[in-house]
Amino acid sequence: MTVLHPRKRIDIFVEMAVLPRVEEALTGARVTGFTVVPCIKGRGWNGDWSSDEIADAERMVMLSTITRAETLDTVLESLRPVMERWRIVVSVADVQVVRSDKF
Amino acid sequence: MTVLHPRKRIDIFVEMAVLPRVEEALTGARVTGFTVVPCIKGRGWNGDWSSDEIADAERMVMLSTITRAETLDTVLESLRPVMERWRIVVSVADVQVVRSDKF
Amino acid sequence: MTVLHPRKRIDIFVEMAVLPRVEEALTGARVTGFTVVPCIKGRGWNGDWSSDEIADAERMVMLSTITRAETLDTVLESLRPVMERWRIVVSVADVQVVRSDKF
Amino acid sequence: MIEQILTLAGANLASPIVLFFALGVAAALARSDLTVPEAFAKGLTIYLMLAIGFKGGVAVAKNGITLDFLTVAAAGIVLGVLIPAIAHGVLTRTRLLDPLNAAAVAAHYGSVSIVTFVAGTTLLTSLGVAFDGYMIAVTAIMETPAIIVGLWLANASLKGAERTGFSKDLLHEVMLNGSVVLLMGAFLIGYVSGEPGMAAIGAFVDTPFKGVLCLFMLDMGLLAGRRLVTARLLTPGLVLFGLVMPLVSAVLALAMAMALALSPGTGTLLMILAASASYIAVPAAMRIALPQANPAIYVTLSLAVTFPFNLSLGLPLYYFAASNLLG
Amino acid sequence: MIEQILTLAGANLASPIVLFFALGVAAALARSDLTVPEAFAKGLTIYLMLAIGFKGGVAVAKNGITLDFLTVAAAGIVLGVLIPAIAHGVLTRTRLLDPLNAAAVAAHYGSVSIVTFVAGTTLLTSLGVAFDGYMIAVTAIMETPAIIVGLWLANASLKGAERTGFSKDLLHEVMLNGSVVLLMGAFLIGYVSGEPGMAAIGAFVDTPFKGVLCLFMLDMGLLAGRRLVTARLLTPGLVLFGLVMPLVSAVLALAMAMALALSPGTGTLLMILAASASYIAVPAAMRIALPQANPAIYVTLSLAVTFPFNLSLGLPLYYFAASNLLG
Amino acid sequence: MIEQILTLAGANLASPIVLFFALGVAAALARSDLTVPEAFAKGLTIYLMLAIGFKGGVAVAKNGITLDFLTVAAAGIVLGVLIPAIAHGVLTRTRLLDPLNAAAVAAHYGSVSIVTFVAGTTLLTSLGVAFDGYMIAVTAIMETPAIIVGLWLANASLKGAERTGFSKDLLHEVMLNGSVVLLMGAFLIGYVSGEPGMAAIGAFVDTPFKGVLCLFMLDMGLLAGRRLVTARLLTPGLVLFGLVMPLVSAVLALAMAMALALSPGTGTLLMILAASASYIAVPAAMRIALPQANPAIYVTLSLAVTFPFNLSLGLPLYYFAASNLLG
Ligand SMILES: Nc1ncnc2c1ncn2[C@@H]1O[C@H](COP(=O)(O)O)[C@@H](O)[C@H]1O
Ligand SMILES: Nc1ncnc2c1ncn2[C@@H]1O[C@H](COP(=O)(O)O)[C@@H](O)[C@H]1O
Ligand SMILES: Nc1ncnc2c1ncn2[C@@H]1O[C@H](COP(=O)(O)O)[C@@H](O)[C@H]1O
Ligand code: NA
Ligand code: NA
Ligand code: NA
Repeated sequence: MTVLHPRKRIDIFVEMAVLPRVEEALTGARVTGFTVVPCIKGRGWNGDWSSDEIADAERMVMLSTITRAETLDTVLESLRPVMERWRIVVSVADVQVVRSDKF
Repeated sequence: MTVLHPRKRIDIFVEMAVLPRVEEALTGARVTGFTVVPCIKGRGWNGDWSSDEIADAERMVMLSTITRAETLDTVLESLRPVMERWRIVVSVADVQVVRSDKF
Repeated sequence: MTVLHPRKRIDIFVEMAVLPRVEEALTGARVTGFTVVPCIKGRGWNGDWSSDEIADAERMVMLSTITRAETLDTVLESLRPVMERWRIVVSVADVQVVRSDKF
Repeated sequence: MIEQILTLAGANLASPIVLFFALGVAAALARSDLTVPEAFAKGLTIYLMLAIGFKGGVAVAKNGITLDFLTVAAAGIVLGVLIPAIAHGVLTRTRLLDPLNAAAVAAHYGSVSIVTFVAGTTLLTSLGVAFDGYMIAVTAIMETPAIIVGLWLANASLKGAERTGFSKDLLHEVMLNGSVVLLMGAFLIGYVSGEPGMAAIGAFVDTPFKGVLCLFMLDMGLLAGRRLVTARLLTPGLVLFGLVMPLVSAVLALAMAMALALSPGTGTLLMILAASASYIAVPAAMRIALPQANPAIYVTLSLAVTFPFNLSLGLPLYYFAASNLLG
Repeated sequence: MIEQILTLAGANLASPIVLFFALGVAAALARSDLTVPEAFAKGLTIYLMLAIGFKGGVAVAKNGITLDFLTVAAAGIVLGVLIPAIAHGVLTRTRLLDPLNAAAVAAHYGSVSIVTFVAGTTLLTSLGVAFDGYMIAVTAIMETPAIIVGLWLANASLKGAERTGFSKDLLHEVMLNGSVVLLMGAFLIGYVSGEPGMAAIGAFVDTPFKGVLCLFMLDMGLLAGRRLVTARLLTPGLVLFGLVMPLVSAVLALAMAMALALSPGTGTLLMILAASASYIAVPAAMRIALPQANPAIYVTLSLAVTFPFNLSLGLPLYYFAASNLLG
Repeated sequence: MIEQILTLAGANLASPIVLFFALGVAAALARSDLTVPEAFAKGLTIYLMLAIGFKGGVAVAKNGITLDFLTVAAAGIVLGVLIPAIAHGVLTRTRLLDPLNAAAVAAHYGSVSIVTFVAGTTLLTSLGVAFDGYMIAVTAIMETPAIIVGLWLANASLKGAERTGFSKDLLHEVMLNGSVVLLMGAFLIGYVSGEPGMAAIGAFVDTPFKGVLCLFMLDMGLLAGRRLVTARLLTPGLVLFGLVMPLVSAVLALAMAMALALSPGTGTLLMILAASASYIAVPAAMRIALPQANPAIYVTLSLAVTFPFNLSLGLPLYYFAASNLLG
């Protein structure tokens, strides 16, 4: 049987233009990796947006990072300034991974 | 330490053409927001599909919404008519969020 | 109230070029379906990649499959040869689904 | 006569348009990883529809709108009703398909393939055969009636709750389909702009048109070929249907063309519209309105059997018949 | 004179460029599912900027760089400072918007819309009116000053912590904006390549240009129309602002053009730049630097009110004024 | 002679093709956010390959297939075997790279860069130098042998279990690579269509070709520039290798061209193919077959060092040598 190890998966919906700030925050918090997925539309308190727009303003992406529970708080703390200023949705879920040394 | 609040994340794989029906159902169930991610291919009981197709028929997207546990049942109930008629995969996961007032 | 059934959601980040090997492994492990989402950039032990590249080498995709807990181990076992050779990130989460017969 | 038809077919098969389609099919069958990015291919479709619509409008502006347009449009609508009825009858009587999938397939054959039409106009132009510019408007008009007929046929075989309500939403989606709007819009713009408009953007809509069509055909070939690779559900009977049904429809259209005394060029195009089967607008409508029907049947039949047949053999055959029996 | 202006407006409204924009708006208002894939539309923008920049550079290479260029560029920068100041004053005094959103909107009107400029050059060319090639460089130069002014205006109404620091990062993002770099770069390349360069790639940058612009305008129309459908935040007062502000800016630019004794063509383009409002570069900058301001206000105003107005009525009006008062 | 070479280099460096590449590099180095959407850029690649293949085929149809083609193709294959062997030897002897990464890099230099080839044909055309149309087929033929050689070299340094099996799957993926299929397919279609085909789609494959190449070069420049920004792994030794290896390969090719008495144009193209390094087909194959090797090394070396060198200085140099020693 494959042994699984508990980790945290943080999913961050954030505006494309703000992504560099999020990446910086993650790198500062020493996460070992992340992946970014495009989004095509969304709805929230500020109304609707769509990737059809000619400008990339308002377009969101989803960044996912799998990290150790120990790192979680550092990550959330370094994201705080971004969360205070820009549209961003952060959620954390429990996951299990196969290779404990990778994350 | 950042305090986290429990919420539900609902992920819905649904055909692009049927997406408006899903959005309507969610809005009816008073979710505060959602984001849609494109998909490029898939496999299921009905065989394979791929986004290369010239028509958007069969192309799927993934809609994600983070919502309160109280809303979950309303959401699932309003999705029922869509689930009965069209190809759609709905899954629910426990997540934690930072800003309790946002969702 | 809608009754929910526990399932496992496996998310796999893998290079586009290696995707066929993963699909084969999943089909061999008898998962009933999966969906693939594109990714636009990422960072990991091997540095950064971006989908802007002219070649698809290094580009990653995210494959998601919802499956029964019983199948999980078979899936992970059949993924092992792929995981030993190529860049791939596998995580498993607990989810709940509405239709128990579909997965 | 046989000689004449062989020359025609030969010339058509050796045209870059057909050859690039064949290249795409061959690449897909050989499982090459060649692909045309989807956003780029969709951009090309928009170009092709904008260009063909505009050119049709300019042509009509030159000759003025004639009564012919109305009669041919009416004939097109009649074909859009008759063809699905026949197709549905054939498919259910022969038990090739259950009534539901039969209705979905019928809707596809009653509607039209714009790319087949475009390939037809290119063939006619290269043969120096004149045709009426209003045929592009007829193409747009013929896109939707068959969808309504198909859904009506499907409903006849469904119980109450499963029936498709002809909701306002649904009719809206069907009637204001992107390709209908673009074809008709570009046609009207061409009509309003006339020759000066053509002078302004002819270098865009006309000069590179055939070449863009070749690039697009490469993609069509790749898609058709990939469908063939995975076509588990295509029985020999269905393939036969996909080859014979266009001939039946073309004969129907030819009869109408003779009755209306259309020119060989215009008559050929009416035959092509009748014979062609939709694979863009109708599948999208069916997924919404008739989700029980299987796209692995109706898209594959339309895209991987009937489209290649029309493109390679159908077009010259229809022109051959029209040029001998019309005008 | 009224007759002259009506003829001009009529000719402009009947041009394929305006008609395809109208088609897009109509399709969006009718909620058709017609869309131009985003990657394709962005590719077209890059083509348009590359082509217009290159052609401007080639034109300047022919005539040599004149002192005029420097004075018009300076005038452009002055406009880029004055216009946002005026717009901000109007919006806050009339209480149409809070100071923050007013600042964001002001930045948009002080900056420029490249597509409006391109449509203007196309109109002038079709009228056979000459203009100076360096205006494309002026376009690039006018993109950014208004952003700085807008952020400065916003800061004036923000408390310490909320203020936008003019960090190096931010200035970098604003100054090295993709469209500025591409316009200026292509302009320089055109300048260096001169006539031989034009001979080499004129068939790409010139021949299909107007047609590509039509296709792009279809997309612009779809986007503007969709914005109109969801425009909950546009009060009548704001719409009025979106129609009057371009006129005010155009009059300012006309006065400068008269003072500098510009030719009618070049003067028209300066008026167009002044009157047009950005909807690509500035929104992106605002989302980063002024996230509290609402894009549902500033993008909609710029794209769905001012752009259509300039395209349809503004362009001929500005040319009419310039041709009567300049040269 | 020095004068001659400087004139040549100057003319090449001032061509819009090279200048747009430089613009892209500059924009990336300045960290501008300018980007060409990936789907659009891939669409352009397909256009370029389709067009160059088709034109080559038409050219061969005019002159007939000669024995030359077979001998040059054979020479190409020999180069595709020799060059990786040499490159691997150099890289391992000098300890610039471990055997595995050396093998991966070697495969890239043994294969070819289609865009470099296209830029070479454009340079020759602008100089009025004739070359043989079959060289595009030689390009397609030279894409794959080096991959096999590279994997074979890698296996020599791997233990049993880690070795790449030359599975049917792998060979299939390598041989039926999209670019090989498209180049060869378009070449054959051009050959079959001949002059009438050219008359039909020349306005697409020929007229805008150079301009499309400019737009594509802008993207190449952006990609190369971004690679340079993040190139942590490029040691000075590796950069030197990336500049000298193309010269070595070109000399080898020149010797073969002299032995085969090729014309200056055709000889130049053989040198270009030898000197150029792949950055599309080979990286993809390496990721699958040799995942242990690092793309941050082989792609960066090929795209950000050797490609710019060949484009700017290599092409005129190779032509200079060929024109003096051949024909
Ligand atoms: N509850 C949610 N679930 C998923 N995505 C959300 C949610 N709320 C907001 N978003 C995303 O974040 C964007 C901005 O949110 P807001 O600032 O609330 O308008 C939305 O347009 C969505 O794309
Ligand atoms: N177990 C699953 N996990 C993830 N996606 C699925 C699953 N089952 C189905 N799907 C997606 O839903 C589509 C339609 O499913 P089906 O109706 O079962 O063919 C598939 O093509 C997949 O994209
Ligand atoms: N912890 C992580 N979370 C999410 N994605 C990751 C993670 N680590 C790696 N990846 C993805 O996998 C790719 C290859 O990882 P690596 O082999 O570590 O460089 C990265 O570029 C990311 O796209
Ligand atoms: Na039909
Ligand atoms: Na302005
Ligand atoms: Na080489």
